[in-house]
Amino acid sequence: MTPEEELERVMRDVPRGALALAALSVGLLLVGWFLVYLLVFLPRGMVS
Amino acid sequence: MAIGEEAIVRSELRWAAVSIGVVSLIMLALIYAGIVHHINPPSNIEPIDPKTLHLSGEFTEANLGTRVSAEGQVTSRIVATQFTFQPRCIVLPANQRVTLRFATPDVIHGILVTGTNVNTMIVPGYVSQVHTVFTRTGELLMPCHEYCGLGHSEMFATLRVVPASEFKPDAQGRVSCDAR
Amino acid sequence: MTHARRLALAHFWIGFIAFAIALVLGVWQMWVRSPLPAPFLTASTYFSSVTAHGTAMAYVLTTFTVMGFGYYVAETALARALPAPRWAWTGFWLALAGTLMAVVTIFSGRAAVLFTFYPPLIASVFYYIGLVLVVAGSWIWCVLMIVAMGQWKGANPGRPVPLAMFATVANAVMWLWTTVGVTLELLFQVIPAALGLKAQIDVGLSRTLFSWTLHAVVYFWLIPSYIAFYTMVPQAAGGRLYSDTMGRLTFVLFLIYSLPVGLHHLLMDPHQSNAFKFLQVALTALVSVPTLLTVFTIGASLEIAGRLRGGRGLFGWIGALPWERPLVLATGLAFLMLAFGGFGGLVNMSYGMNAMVHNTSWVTAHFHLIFGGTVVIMYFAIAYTLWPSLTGRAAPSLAAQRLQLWLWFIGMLVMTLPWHYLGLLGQWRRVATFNYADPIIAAWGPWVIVSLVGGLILLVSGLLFVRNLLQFAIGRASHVPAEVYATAVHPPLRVPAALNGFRLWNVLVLVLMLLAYGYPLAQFFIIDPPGALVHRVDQRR
Amino acid sequence: MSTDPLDRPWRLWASVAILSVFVFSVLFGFVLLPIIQGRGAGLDAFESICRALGLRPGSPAAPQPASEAKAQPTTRVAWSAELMQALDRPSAIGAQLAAACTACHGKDGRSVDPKLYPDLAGQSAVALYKQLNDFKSGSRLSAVMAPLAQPLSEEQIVAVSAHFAAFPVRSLPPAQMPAPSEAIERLVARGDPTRAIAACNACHGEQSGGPPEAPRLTHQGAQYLSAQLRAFKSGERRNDIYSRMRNVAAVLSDSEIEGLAGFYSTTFTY
Repeated sequence: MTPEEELERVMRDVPRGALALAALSVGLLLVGWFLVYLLVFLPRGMVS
Repeated sequence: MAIGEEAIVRSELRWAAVSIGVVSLIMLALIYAGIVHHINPPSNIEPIDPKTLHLSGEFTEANLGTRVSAEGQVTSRIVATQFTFQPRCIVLPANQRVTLRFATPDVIHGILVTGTNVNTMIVPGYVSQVHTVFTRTGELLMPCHEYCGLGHSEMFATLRVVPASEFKPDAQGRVSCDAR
Repeated sequence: MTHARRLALAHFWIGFIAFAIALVLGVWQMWVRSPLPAPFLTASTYFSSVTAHGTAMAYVLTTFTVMGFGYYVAETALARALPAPRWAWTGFWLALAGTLMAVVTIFSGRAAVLFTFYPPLIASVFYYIGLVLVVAGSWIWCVLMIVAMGQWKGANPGRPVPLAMFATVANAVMWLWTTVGVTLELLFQVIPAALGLKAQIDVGLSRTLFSWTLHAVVYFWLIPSYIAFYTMVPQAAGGRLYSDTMGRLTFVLFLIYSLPVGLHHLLMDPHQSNAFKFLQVALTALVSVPTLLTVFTIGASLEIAGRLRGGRGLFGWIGALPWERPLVLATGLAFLMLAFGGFGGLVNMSYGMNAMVHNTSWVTAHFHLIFGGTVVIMYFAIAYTLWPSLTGRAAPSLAAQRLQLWLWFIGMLVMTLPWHYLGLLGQWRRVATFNYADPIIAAWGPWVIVSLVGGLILLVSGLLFVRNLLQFAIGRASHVPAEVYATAVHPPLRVPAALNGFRLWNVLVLVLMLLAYGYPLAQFFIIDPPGALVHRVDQRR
Repeated sequence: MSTDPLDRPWRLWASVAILSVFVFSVLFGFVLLPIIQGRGAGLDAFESICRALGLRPGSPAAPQPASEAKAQPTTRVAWSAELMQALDRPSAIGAQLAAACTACHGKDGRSVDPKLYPDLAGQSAVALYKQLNDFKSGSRLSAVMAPLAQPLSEEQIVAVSAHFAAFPVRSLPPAQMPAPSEAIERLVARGDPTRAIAACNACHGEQSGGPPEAPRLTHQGAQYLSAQLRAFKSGERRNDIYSRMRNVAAVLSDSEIEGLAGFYSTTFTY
């Protein structure tokens, strides 16, 4: 296969893996943020 | 090519929408905290002259510390100065709305109270104010958290949170650590 | 050797020497803060050291590296000689003279004010003039970058500017906007006070002006890393850049959203209102979008590379990547650290939630992860990538480079993860010593020692980095410098004018700055708050 | 800008994206959030929005405490930029007025008896101004100084302070300097975090950036210095603004007081 054909072959799968990886990491980030928000921040009470 | 440029752009835009969704969720959570728990960052644009702070008004030395007003409002006035807090020990009641008011005659300071959300900068020229409710009793640390000069590391105060039953104002409505 | 290459080498070396010195100071500071007895400690030595550490890392290492990298990109990406190299050298010598002036002032004990400009504590005027000279040198660089792109566009009408150069100019334009805030603060408030012309200062105004600079300055340091992600990493991994357009958009988003967000550094300040804090927090939330876009685009670019190398399945391509190549390894480690640092940053910027961590070790951990983790590790990788073409020699050992990058990653996590934890417990920043006799603080002691170990690992890594660069001298001559820039899956033939220049975006920056900073700055002239007496640390009354 | 059709959507969508964030922020941050918070605190919508925008002091989420003023200042000295500048300029009146001081403080500001009277030569003008003012107002008590300070006008105090500040500090023969103990040097340069004592140098050092009125301590008589520290410790002397010195002196031991006084009386560096 020529390099162009190779590229064409892999582009059939891309970006499924990147999407999964990015979604996983951003999901973890969001979960982490909400854990801090719910378990540390809100219990420490109101300030204004 | 099997995957055209449009498909790439479409996948990028879809991901951008997810990203905006994520930050919107966070913004919504912050608005929720603001509406339900009344949580704001401490803003209080109330100018006061740092150069004459010690001469008259509520931040003269004799006026500092915790005081309960006739209406039952608990307010503690504290001065942060190079390199001490005045007073260095503050008594406050638990489970009751209290207001901390800070001012400085010299440079920028800041405070936090360990284990709580109480946190503010103390900027010369303004009264800093934090309203809060302490839920746990005990001695908490209140350090200066902004660099204020060579003595910064040794600048901290103690915040003594006592149960309402032990919080006994004197005739003028004042409560201090020494009185106990 | 061309001017651009000699310029790049000269700039990089000044930055890296400052970095090595700052690293030693940083480890000493952590030692001092720990329960272990440390030598040379006085209040004055500690805060002078913090000032030197911050100045060297944040102003010297970064500014010189950004400039050196920019000169390299301007010559190689545009395939043209650099315009006005004499001016570039002028900028270099100005910045170097400024650096020396600032450093001498700090070590003479006349600038223990930390590297943030927070009056009314005022250092010797030579400290500020030194830093102004560094910035002046960088302004020359900005103009040269803009001119180089303009000349190229004149010679290549209608063709898209190569992404690496587009991004470099985005950084130059952003830096010109960024420095306005701190320049106003220095010219009208700090330097007159340091000269004794002003005896009092409006502190709210000075903090607000500094906040204008404070967030965008980080993107100025960060953009070289992003340029490497977009234009070099896909090539190093053996793949293609997934989307050139998205790269352009990312840099444009950095330009417009990194500026009107600085009030999130003042969330705990009394002199800014809740309403404008909320506005800038909303804008800050959006500045995470270009980073999230980058994670996806670079992920997809690496996925192309991994699949071309035979990786299969949803995640199989990750293992198939050429991790033995330093630039690829550094990218993986940088993204991991960016994830931790970004997490900390999301918490910091969260309006009321900032109160939980403001001025605690959490913040220190956050910016060390972003700065050391994403910015500096990519500076290492950029240096490793460019050095063969700059010196004409190949590296004698890639293993030593990989070891150095791994040590940096491990050290950074060992140092900053305890800091996050301690920050949540309430450990505050910017102090020389803690009262370990206090039971609350005594419990922090072991974690402080763990973070000190992380610092020591970072020191070893940093020194190994300098050694690795020196080792090039004994490497064999490499006559064919490898191509460093990546090609996109669809190399752009034509891009909209909006993504080939900065006119539209400059207008939008102006609009956003007026909306976000107009009243927050104007209020000081409306309410005219009382000033604070200047406190000079270089002399006494 | 070119009129290529490719450009139009960019300009439009970029502006729409930015304006929508702005509208969202104004809606929530400027209007809705304050109004809802203000309702809980018993504030009307107008007051809440004014507080959120910083046009009125206070938080939209909580009632503002009443200010309770009770003026009992520890000193009557008021700082100002003009005063600081005036203290930098020696004047002819200063020299005339200084004649009244020479019996104790010496002709060039060098004390005739360092055990009892401090040197004024080379002392900071701000510190001298503060103390003279406090003697005058009674914030600092002294049977000797009060009658001398009371007749002085504001201008005269400034002039005499600037006058003595201009003299060079007394130089001591190096042979008189005993090596200070490590513990004392530590207090001077580092402080003691276990007792919340800042380094003495943090205020009294040459490059401190501390309170402007902090005096120079070098070359003062050891007895004079220790007497002042003891007076701060007992509360007999209380003209330090916001208890800066009382808080420190209160936790110093008697031997530390002697050690520090000895250190400063014989040290050139600080």
